Amino acid sequence: MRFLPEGELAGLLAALSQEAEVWAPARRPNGVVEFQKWEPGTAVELAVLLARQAPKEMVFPQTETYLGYRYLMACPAVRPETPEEAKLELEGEGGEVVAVSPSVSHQLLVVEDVGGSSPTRADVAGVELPGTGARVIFGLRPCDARGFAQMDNVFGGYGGFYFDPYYNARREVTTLVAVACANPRSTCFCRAVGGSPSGTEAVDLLLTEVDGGFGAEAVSERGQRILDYAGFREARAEEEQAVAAAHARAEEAVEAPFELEGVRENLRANFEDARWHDLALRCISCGTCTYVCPSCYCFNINDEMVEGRGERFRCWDNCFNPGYTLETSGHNPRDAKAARFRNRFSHKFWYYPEKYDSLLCSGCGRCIMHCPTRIDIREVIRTMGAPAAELPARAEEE
Amino acid sequence: MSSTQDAIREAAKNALASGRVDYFIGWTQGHTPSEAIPAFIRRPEEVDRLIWSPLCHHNLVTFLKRKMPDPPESRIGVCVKGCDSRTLVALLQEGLVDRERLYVVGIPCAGVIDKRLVDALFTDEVTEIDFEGDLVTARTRMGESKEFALADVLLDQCGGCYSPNPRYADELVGDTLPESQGKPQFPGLEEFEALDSAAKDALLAEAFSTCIRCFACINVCPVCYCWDQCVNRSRRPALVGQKVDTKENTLFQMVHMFHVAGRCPSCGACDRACPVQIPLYLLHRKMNKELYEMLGFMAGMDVDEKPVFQTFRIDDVLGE
Amino acid sequence: MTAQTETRTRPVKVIAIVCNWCSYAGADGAGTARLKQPYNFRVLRVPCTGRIDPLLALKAFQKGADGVLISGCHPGDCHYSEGNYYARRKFELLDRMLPHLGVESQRFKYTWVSASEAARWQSVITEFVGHVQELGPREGRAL
Amino acid sequence: MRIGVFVCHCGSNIAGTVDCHAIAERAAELKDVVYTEDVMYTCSEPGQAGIQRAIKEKGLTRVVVASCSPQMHEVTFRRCVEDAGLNPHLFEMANIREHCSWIHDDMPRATEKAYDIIKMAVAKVRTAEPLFPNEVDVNKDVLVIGGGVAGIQTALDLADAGLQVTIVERESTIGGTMARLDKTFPTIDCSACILTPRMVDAAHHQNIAIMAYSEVDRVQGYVGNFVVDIKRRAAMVDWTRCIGCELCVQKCPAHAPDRFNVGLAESKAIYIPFPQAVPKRAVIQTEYCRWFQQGKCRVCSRVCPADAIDYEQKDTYIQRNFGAIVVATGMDVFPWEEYYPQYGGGSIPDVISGLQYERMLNASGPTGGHVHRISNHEEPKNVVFIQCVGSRDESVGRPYCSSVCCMYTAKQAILTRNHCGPETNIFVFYIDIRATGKGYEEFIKRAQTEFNVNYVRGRVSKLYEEHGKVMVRGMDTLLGQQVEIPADLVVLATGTTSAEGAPQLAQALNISYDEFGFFKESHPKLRPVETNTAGVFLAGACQAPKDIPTSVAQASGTASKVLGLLSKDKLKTSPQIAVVDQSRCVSCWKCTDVCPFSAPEKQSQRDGSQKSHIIETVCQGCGICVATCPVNCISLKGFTTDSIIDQIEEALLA
Repeated sequence: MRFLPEGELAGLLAALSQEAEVWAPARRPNGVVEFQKWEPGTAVELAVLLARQAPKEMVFPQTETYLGYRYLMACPAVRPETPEEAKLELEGEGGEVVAVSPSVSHQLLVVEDVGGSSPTRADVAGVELPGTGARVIFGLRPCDARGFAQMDNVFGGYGGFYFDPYYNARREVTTLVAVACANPRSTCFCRAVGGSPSGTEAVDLLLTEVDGGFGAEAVSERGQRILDYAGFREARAEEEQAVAAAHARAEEAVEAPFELEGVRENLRANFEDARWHDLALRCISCGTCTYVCPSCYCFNINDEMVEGRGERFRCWDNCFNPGYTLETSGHNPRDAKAARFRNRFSHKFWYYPEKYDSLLCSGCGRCIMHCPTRIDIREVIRTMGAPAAELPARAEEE
Repeated sequence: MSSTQDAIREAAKNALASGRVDYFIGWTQGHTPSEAIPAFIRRPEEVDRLIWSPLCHHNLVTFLKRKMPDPPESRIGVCVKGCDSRTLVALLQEGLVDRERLYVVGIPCAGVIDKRLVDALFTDEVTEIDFEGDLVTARTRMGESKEFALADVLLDQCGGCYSPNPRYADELVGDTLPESQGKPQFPGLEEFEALDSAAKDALLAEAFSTCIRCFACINVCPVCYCWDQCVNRSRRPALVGQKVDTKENTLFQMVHMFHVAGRCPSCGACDRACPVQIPLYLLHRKMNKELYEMLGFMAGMDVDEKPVFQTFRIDDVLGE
Repeated sequence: MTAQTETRTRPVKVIAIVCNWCSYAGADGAGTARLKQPYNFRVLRVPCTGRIDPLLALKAFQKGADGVLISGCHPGDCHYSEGNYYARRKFELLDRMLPHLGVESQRFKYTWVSASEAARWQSVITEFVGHVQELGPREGRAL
Repeated sequence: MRIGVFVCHCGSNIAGTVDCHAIAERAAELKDVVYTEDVMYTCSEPGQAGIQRAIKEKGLTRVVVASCSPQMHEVTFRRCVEDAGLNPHLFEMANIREHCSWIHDDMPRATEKAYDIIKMAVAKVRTAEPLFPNEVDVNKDVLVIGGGVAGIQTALDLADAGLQVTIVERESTIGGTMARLDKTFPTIDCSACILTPRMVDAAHHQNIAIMAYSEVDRVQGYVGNFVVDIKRRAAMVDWTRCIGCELCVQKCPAHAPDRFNVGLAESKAIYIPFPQAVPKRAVIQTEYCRWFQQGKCRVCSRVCPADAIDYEQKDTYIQRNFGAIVVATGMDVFPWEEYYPQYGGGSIPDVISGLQYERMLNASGPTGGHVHRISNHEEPKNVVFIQCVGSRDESVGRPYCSSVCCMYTAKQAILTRNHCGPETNIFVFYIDIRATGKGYEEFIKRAQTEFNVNYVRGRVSKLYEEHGKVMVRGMDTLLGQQVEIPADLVVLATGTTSAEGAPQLAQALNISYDEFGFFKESHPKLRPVETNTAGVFLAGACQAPKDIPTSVAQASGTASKVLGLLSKDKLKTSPQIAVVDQSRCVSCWKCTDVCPFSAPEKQSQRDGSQKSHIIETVCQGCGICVATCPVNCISLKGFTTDSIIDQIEEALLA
C-alpha cells in the first residue's frame, strides 16, 4: 500500500491537472458541495460524505448536442431550377405547367458542424467532444463509482446492442480516484446492494483517509500510474492497519436494511399490489431521485430549430416525467403517479437486473436525502420486495 | 405542543373512525428523529404515528392537488398550519379542491425549523433534534451535539409571520396565536433589493445554473396544479427550451413564478424542496411584496376573493 | 474593433408587441404621416394586449431582446372591453419584477397608444429605443 | 410546405427606401420559401394575378406579401389567394411600408429592417393553419342610436327597404340639432319645413319604432346577433296615456331653463321641447319639479285630462336583439364659456352662441323671431359675428374645422339683414372662409355683396363691456390695423364638439373614438361608414363635424352598407378565434373567469370530467384566455403562441 501525506494532496491534484481535467467535490457559493473543476486553490471538500449530485454528469451530461443542421433552400426565382425540381413539374396536355406536388419537399438536410461540438455519429471517434480530454474524477465515493459500472452496461454496448459514442468517448478517458467513506450516513445502504464503503468496483485508485494522510491502493493500470506521483510513499504498517480499521469501522456503520434474495421475484409477484399506491401517496412525482442518482441513465432526444437552423440534443429524462411513456396517440400507460413510482424501483431491482444481471442501485442513499418528502428506497424494497404473504395488511383488505 | 399533538391524533382518529375521511394526512417522524415527513394514515389505530413539532414543515396541501389523491375521489383529512391554509384557500378560491371531500384540521403555528440551518452547523449528518421549550438540541450520527435557541433556526419566513393561524379549517386544534397587526412584513429582502441589476443577474445566474429541472419546486407547490400539462414541459407551444442551461432554467423558473403570481402566499415549499438550494423563496417573496404594494393584495386570505390576475378593477391605479 | 467593443456598441434590438386595434393602427398612422422613428425595433401584432402573456416578454429577453415594449388601447378603449385591464395588472407586476431579475427597468415599458395617436407612437417608440440604446445591448445574462 | 414571398415596391413608396429586389432575393434563402418576386404594385390587378399565377405554377401552399399595413390590404390579398385555391389564412402580410419605408430614410438600414419584417411574416405563415369561417343566422333588425337628421334618414331608408328599425333617442323627441335651426344654408329654406315631415314619416312608418327618452345601456353579442339593453328613462309621465295636449305645461308653476332654446327662455318643469316634437309627450324634469323637490304641488296630475302623470315611474330596461347598429348620435355645441375668458366667458349678456342666435331668429323661438339685445331687448345697431370659436384653435384643444360655422354665420348675417333692415351694421370676423359645398361660395358672395355684410379678416382678441356696448377688439389683418367695434350684439360662431357621453357609448359598442370624442371610421376612404367592430356603422356628425347635406348623404350611404350586410341570411364569422386542446386542459376555469364574452363553457367529457370548450360564435378572438391559460392549451387561431415565439426568435436572430 502506498501513502499520500496530507500535505501532498494539493500537489497530487496539481500534478494530475497537468495532464487531465480534475473534478473534485467543492463548495459552491451557497455551501452546496458539488463536483467542480479543480484549479489550484480550490478547497476539496471530503468531510461531507456525498456531493449533492453523483458525478455521472461528467460522463453523461444532462444536455448533450448530437448534431446541428440547417435547411438549404433552392429557390427557382433566384437560382436555376435543379434537375430534381424540374422533374417535379408535370406537363399538362396542352404543354402548360399544371401543378407541382406540394407534398414533395425541396429541402435538403445538411448536417452542419455547430462550433465543433456536434459530431455526427460516424465522426465521433475522430472528433473531439467537449470533455473528452483526459479527466480525473477525484474524491468520489465507491458507490458513485459503481454507478458508472452500472451505466457502462447500458451505454457500453451490451451484447453489441447499443454503443453510445458520446458516453464512451468520455468514459474511456475518465479516471476514478475514489475516497473510501469514513463516516457513512444513516441513509447509506451500499452493503445491502453488494457494495462497500471501501469498494473498488470501477474505481481506478482508492484512497482512504486516516490520520496524517491517505492510504492509496491502485485498482487498475490507470490508478497504478497515478501512484507514480512523487508525493506518494510506501505506507507504514500502522498506516495500513489504520486503513484496514477505517474500512472495518465504516463497514460496520452501514446498515443493511433489506435482504436482496427474492426481491426480483417478489417485485414481479407484487406488481399489481395495491400497496404501491400507499407508498406512492407521499411521492410528488418530481425527478429529484433520478437526477441525483449515480446510475439512473434515461434520456430523451429533442430538436430545436430557428429559421432552418437547428440542433438535435439529448436531455436526461426520468420515469416520473409525463412524456416518459407518453404515446403518440395521447395515451400514457403510466398515467397514475403510483405506476411511475413503481417503475423506478422495479427498474432498479427487477427489469435492469433481469437484463444485465446486476442491480441498478449502488446504495448511496442520495434519493432518500434529497427527496422532498424523504421517500425511502429501503422502505420500498423492504415492503414490495417481500413475499406477498409477509406484506403488512392494507386497510381495505381487513 | 404535545397537547396539540394529542389533539391532532384525536381529530384524525375521529375523522377516520367516523368514516368522514378515507385517509388522514399529518406528519410523522422520518427515518431519523431529526426530520418529520408527511404521513398518510388509513386506520384509526395508526394515529399514534402522527406527531406535531417544529420539524413539521411540509405543506400537506400539496397532497390535495389534482392527481395527488389516490384513489382520485378520496375523502381526505388534512392538517394545515397558518401558511398552509392560505394555499388551501387559494385552491378553494379557484374551486380546484372540493371542500366537501376535505376535513381540515387547522393548527396555529409559531414557526417551523429550517433544517438546512441546523445542518449547516455541523459537518456530519444531523440525526436527532429535540425540543425543550425554546431550546433545541441537535445531535449528529457520530454523537456530536449542540444546543441553540429555536428562534435561531426557524425558517426566515416564520419571523413576522402574517398568518400564524389557519385562515380556513373545519376544526382548530391548539391555542390561537396573536395575529400580527398592521402591514405584512416581507423580511430578508433588503440585501437582495440593494444589489444592482448586474449583481442580481449574477446571483440568479449562479442559482439557476445549478437547476436540474427536476420539477420538485413545481410539483411540491400546492397551488401549481397543471401536473403533466405544465407548460414548462410543453413542446407546442415551445415556450421553454428543453436544454438544461442557465438561460432556459431561468425561464423555467419564471414560468413557475408568474403562474403562481396572485395565488402564491409564500409558503416556501418550493424553496425547501429544491435539491440544489436555489433561493426560490427570495423571488417569490419579492413578487408577493410587489403585489402587495401594487394592489394591496395577499394571496389566500379569503375564500371568497378572486386571485388578482383573474379579475381587475377599472380604477386600478397602475401604469400611465 | 474587438469583438467585445462591437458587442457594446451594436444597435440594440427592441421588440414591440402591440394590439391590432389601437397601437398597431397608431403606428400605421405614424407611418402614413411619415413620422421618423428608430430603425431597431420590430413590431409584433396581436389582437389585444390581453392576449400577451408576460412570459412572452420574458421569452423575448431570454432570446436576446435588449428591450420590450407592450402597447395597447387606453384603459376603457379596449376593442374587447377588458383585455387591457388584465394586461395592465400583469405587466405592472412584470415591470416591477424585471429589475430584480437582472433586467434594468428602462428596458421594459407598457403603455397605451390609441389609433389616432400617431405622434404619441412616434415619441413613445423613439424615447423607449433611446433609453434602451443608452443602456446598450444585453449580453451574457441569465434572462 | 412551399412559401412564396412577394415584395411590393408600391411605386416608390417602398422602393424609394427599401431595396425590394435585394430582399426578394434574400428571402429565397428562408426555410420553406420556394419562390420570391418583387412586384411594382402587388395590390394592382396584374400584381394579384401574378400571385395567383405563382400559386398555381409554383405550387405555393402559403403566401407572404410584403407591402403595406394589413389594415389596408389584408382583406384584398386574402381574397386573392383564396381565388387561387389557397385557404385565405395561409397568407400573411409583412408591413414594410407604414412600419418601415415611410418612417426611415437610410436605405441599407431600412432594407435590413424590411428583411427582418419579412422573416417574421414567413415565420408566422409557417405555423399558419387553414381556417374556416362558421356561419351564423342573422337578425335583420337594426338599431339606430340617435334620432337626428342622420338617424332619421338612415332609419327611413332602411325601413323603406323592409327592415325593422328601432330609433333610440336620448331626448324626449327626435329631431336632434337640426330641429333647433331656423333656416338652412345655402338655400335659406326653413329647417323645420324640411325636417318635421321626415320626423312624422319616421313616427308613422310601420317598420320604425321610436324609443325616445331612452339610452343604450349595454351591448353584447356580435355582428348579426347583437343583444342590446336599452334604458327607458323615467319621464314621470305615462306615455301610453299622454296625448301631448300641453295643458300640464301651461299650468305647471315651476320654471326651468329651456334647453331646447339654449337658455334664451324659460320652460316649465314639465316639458315638451317644441310644438312639433315627435313623439309629442311630456317629461317632468324632476330637478325643477316642486313635487319632487318640495313634496307638494301635483298640479300637473290634477290638470292632466289623460291621467298620465306617474310620479312613481322608474327607469325601465328592455333587451332587444339586432343584427346591425347605426350610431348617429350627432354633435354638441362647443362649450365656449369654459374656454374663452377673453370673450367674457358667458358673463356678457349680449355675447351669444350661434345656436342661441338661431333660436332668436326663429319665428317660433323665444323672441318670436325678433332680433334684440339680451340686455335691454333693443334692436341692435351693430351686430358682430366672430368665427372659429372652438374651431381651428389649438389653444383650446380644438385644431379641427367645425365645417359649418362659416356657412351658418353667412346665413345668420343674411337673416340679420332681413330681420333688422338696412340700418344695421353687420360685421363678420373670420380667419378663412371655407365654402366648399355646392352653391356655398356663391352664398358667401351674396352675403358680402347683396346683403352688405362686412367681412373683417382677423381674430378678435377681446370682448368687454363699456357704456352699454360690447367692445369688440380685434385685428384686421388685411388692413394691418387694430379695429374696435362697439357692438350691440355679438354672435359667436361656436364650433361643434362630440356629443356628451360619446366615449362611454363607444366603449359600450367597442368602437374607437378620437381624442375629441368623434367615432373612428374603419378607413377614411375605403370604409368611411363602417367601424372596426363588424356590424356597427356610423352616420352623421358623430364621426366628424358635418353639415346637413353631408350628414344626410352619409346616412343614406350607411343605410346601403347595412342593407348589404343584412341582405344575407347567414353571416360568416371570423375563424380567428380561440380553441381549446381538451387533451391538455386542466380544468382550472381561469378562462371562464377572464373572458369578457362568456365564450368558454364547461363541457362534459366521456370520462365524466369537464373540460373547457369555447363557443365559436361567441368568441371574439381577443385571446385574453390564451394569455391566462396556464398550460397554454387554448390557442388563438391566427395568433398562436408558437407563431409569436417564432416571430420573436426570428426578429432577434443575429
